[in-house]
Amino acid sequence: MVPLSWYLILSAILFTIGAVGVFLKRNVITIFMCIELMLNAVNLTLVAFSSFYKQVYGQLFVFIVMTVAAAEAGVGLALVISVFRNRETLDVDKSNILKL
Amino acid sequence: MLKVIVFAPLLGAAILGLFGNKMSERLIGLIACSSVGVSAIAAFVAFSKLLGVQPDSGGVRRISETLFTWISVGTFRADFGFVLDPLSGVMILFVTGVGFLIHMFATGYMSHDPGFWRFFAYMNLFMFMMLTLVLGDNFLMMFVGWEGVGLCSYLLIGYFFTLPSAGDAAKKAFVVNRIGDFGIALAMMLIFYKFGTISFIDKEGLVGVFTKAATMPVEALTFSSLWAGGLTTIAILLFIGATGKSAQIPLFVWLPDAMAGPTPVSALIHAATMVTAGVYMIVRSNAIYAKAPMALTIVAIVGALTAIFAATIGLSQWDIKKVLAYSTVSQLGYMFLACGAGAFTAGFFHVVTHAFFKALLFLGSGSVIHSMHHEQNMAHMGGLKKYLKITFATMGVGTLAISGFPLLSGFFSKDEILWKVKSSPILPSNLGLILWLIGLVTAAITAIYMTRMMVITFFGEERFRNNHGSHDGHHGDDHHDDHHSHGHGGDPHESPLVMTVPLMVLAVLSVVGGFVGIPEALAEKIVPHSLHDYTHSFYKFLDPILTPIAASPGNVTGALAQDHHAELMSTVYSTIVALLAIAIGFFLFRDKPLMTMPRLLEQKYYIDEIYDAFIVNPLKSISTTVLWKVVDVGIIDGIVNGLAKFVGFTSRLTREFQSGFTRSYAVFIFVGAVTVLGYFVGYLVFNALR
Amino acid sequence: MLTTDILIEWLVKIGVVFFILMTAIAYVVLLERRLLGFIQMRLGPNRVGPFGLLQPLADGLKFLFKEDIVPLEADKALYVLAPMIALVPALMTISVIPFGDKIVILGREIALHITSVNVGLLVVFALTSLGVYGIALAGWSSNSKYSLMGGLRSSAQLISYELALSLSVVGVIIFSGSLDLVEVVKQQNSFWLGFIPKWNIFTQPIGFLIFLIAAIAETNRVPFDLPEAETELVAGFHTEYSSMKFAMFFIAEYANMVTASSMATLLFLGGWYGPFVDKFPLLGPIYFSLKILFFLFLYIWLRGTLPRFRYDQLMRFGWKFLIPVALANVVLVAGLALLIY
Amino acid sequence: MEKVFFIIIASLSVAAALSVVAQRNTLYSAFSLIGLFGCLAVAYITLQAHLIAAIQVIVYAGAIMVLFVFVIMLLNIREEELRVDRNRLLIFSVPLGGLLFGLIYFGLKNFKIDEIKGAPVGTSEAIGQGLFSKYLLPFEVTSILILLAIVGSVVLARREKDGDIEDIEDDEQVVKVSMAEKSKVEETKE
Repeated sequence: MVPLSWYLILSAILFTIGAVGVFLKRNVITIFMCIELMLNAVNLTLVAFSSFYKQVYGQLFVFIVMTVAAAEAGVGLALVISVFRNRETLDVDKSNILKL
Repeated sequence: MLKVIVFAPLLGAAILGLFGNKMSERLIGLIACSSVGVSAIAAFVAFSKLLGVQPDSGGVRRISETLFTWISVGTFRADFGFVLDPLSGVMILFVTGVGFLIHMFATGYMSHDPGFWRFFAYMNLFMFMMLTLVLGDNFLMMFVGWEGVGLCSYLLIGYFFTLPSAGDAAKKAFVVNRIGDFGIALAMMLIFYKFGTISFIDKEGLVGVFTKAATMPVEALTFSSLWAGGLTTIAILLFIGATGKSAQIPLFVWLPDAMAGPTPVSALIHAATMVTAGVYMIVRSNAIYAKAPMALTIVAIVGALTAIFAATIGLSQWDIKKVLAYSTVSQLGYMFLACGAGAFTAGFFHVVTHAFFKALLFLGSGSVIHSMHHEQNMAHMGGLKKYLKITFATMGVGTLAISGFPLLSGFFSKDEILWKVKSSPILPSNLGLILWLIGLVTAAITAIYMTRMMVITFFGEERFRNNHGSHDGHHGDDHHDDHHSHGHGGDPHESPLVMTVPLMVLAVLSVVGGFVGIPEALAEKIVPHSLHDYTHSFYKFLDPILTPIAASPGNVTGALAQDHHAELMSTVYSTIVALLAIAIGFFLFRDKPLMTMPRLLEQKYYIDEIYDAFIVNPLKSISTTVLWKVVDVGIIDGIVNGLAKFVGFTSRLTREFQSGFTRSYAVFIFVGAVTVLGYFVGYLVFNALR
Repeated sequence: MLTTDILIEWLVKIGVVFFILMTAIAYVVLLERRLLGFIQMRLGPNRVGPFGLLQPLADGLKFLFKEDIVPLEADKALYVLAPMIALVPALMTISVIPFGDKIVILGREIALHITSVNVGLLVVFALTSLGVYGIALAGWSSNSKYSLMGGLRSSAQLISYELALSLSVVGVIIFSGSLDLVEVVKQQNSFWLGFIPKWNIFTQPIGFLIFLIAAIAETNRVPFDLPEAETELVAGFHTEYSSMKFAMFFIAEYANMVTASSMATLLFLGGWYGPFVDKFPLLGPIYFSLKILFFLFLYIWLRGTLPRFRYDQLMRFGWKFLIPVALANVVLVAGLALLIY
Repeated sequence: MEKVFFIIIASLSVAAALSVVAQRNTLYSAFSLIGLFGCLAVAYITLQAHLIAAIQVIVYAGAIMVLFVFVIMLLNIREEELRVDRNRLLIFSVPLGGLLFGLIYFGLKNFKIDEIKGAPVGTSEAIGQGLFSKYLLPFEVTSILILLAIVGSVVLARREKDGDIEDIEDDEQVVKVSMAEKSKVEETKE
């Protein structure tokens, strides 16, 4: 039997990679994907706990997280398209007019 | 029922305040009078209902209504509720009754005034507040009314806001009243601290203040009990509030100035109702005072001093309304004297009779002023009885009543007070006797200055004819836009019916009002035996609400209390004094109406100047030099400016964070998350190590 | 526990199924060419072997020996990977498809499916939905306009029709109460009035039609073969492919057809059930194959007769007609289920 | 045996995740991510969460990532330009990441629970029961969320032709227009 902590640590590694990816990448789509990665890391934790505690609620939560991720991807990619149309770039550092 | 009494005037005030400027005077007058009229009728109905109520275990008839719980915090609870018991019952009767008559009078008096609707909106609002004060079933409700009447008083004194003097008088009234209100607020807190409630009455889940106070021991008759934080302290704090509202030494200075308001206001607020609120409150709180003999002593002394002090000033005033104002202060002093002597009922009886004859006198003076085209200086009157027959007759009745002419209302109430003071079981040793003497002298002076006023105004030569052209500088504060100019130079004319009818009604009341409370000793002599059950009905009706007062130990006068012979002697003394004083006044001033009075009196003992020198000016200079230049500019502005500078500085720093780079924002979020996580993990580690 | 027996059983099953599948695909191609020939009043390939039966072999040899061209500007890695990504999920789906009940061979009770998953239906959907990547990647990595267009169209089309496909199956799931394909089939075992089989096609014909249409669209077949529309996109996503790589796409497409047909069979036509299956379980796979054959025939028939949709027509049909109808069907079937149970 | 299997899956996932971040080509990142999702699906299966595993593949790999790939292809993003990153904050990001991992690791490494007996919970029945009884409201709310997302993305992604508003539902036209534009972009590149 694989111990719970292994799953948790795998999840931690994935989450960290995702988080660091968000900072390192300049391409908005990649950033998006890193966020998805973090979400998945969390999902893994939830499923792991759910299955070790024999409680179904963690998986329900994963279900809802997935829905949210889907919605987020839909809107986010629509945004990406409209940003790209206006600025002809996906580099987030070039979309920096939102400041004082 | 009680709701109707209270809210009818509020409805009137709301209608007039919101839409009054679009209405005709007739309609405004109708709304204003009818709202008070409805209230008055409701009050009578409620009162008659009260008479049919079965008395509770303490012998008190009571009707209470709770609309909702207004504030409920912890154990503190203040209901929005009303209570009708004999005390508030009598009070609402004359408040609404006299109020209605004065409203009626005012529709004549204030006609053609541009602020007509505003005036009646304020008046109705005042009625609402006054009734809230009277009917409120806890200290907080009473305080709401208390502050409300203060506000309305302020608004109405400053009604002619274009005159600086009116504005100043209004501010003065407001500020002086605040000092007293501070006392009430403190008293309320102390009451809640001491009793855990502020409710007057017992009701479900609440035991009233007075029920609890009645079970407490009597406090010592020493000065130290004043600041011991017990019942005496509460009583004194409440009395400080009363000195403010009811114009007692040292806070009486606002009332004479308040005559800057229109005369009906003076009659309603500054004679009949609001200024008696202090007395009402003390009578209401008699259970507390009964346990605080030291407080009672102080109340009695202050009352007596105020009475004689104001009366002497009244002797020398030339403004007809000022005379009445000082007379009011003096009479209020009488009432407090009675309360201080433990004769709460007698004091309250004087409140009632005083409301009748003082309202009558004020309205009469208003009628005079009206017919003299807003001339208030008596030196420019004289000989008016020929022109103002009704006014003269009614005012004459009022004067006799206040002077203590036998068998008029003032005679009975005043006589009772004097006797109760002399025979007080709680005032220390010979103090009762001294105060009785002071009261007697005051009664004499009262009779003198009232007679003086009548004589100067209504008898003698007609001085208004020759002086009329030059009196502009003495024009009263009650100065309208001169829409009466067409009447200048003509003979004074009697006021219209709408003004004289209230005068006549009040005159009748002033005559018969005393019969409900004829003193026992006197009643035995002058009232047929078959009517004995009715002679003392006022006292029989009110006495149940009083908490029995224990006599002070070693009090010699206490033994007099049951001595009807001594009481009759006292009555004889006061009758003689009154008649003598009326005679002196009449003959003295008929011959020399413009007799110069002692300068000390004319200048009102320089009280205003003393206040200016010792309180107002130091305060001003402190305000200018310390509070303004140092505290405000230096500290407060310094803090504010410093804050602004600090904010600017930190903004410049933090602005760096808003770089517009999405990823740096992400880093900040991340740093936050790491911090939170670090906290939790640190906590875990810490726990593990420990 | 995993024992050697079971392992061997698995390996044997996988080998057999794989062999049958590949053979079937090869001959479906032949069947298609011959049938198209007949539909178009010509003969079709009939020279290699009797009736052209060896034609698939010849085709395979041809693919093997053709020159393998990789365009210069292509993204090499993805270009190579794309056909594999297309093929692998297509073949994998067969692993959860049951083609018969348990039979006894050599004293062993053997279930006629490679593996049983309690969410088999979802696994099939999951795997088929992965197939789109092969096409999209192929289109993109070729670095060619036509290919890219094909890839884009393909992904849009597959996403769109997958919704209708999934929704059409909901009715079946409601009736069977399970996502296990074996359960779904077993639920259709009995009869009404003793002779009408309790197939889902009778209770929900609308669902069946939607499933059929969506499945055809999912497999990029006529009339939904926009991604490889020869006339406008040359050959769509596989314009640049040749030799074995092209063959892989080809095989993947036909494997998908087989999968779709078997799904239709399992879900709506009672799977392997037919007369006397209870007594002779071996009949099951035969009935199953026949039913699949019917659907494959339908595919070819459609290809021979229907013109291709325009792209906007395709999208409009999918979003504005198919999905609403599928939703309505779900409501309808749910109501029906309420009535029956 | 299971542990070995887990280690394989885990290393594959980590490798895929690193690849997501390390790849310069966005499409490669996307495919690494798909691979990661596949690995996670397998991990879910080892956790007896079959339904979630299937949904993981259908929703994430089958739908969301297709959308990503579609957009990447639509916008024809070939390669991320290589440029020296001047954002000072990024210096901190890698140590911060390390710190985060350290924290999570220390928080969780000794996390143990007593094994709870019982049947696996990941069945579709159990999840369906949960979603449609106790958690019905969140479930319905997600459907509203999805609806909002649909409306939002249609509004965001559609293009108004010279001020006149085209039919909202014609989103395939948006796709067509975008494709036309993309080819234009390609032309200008050449």
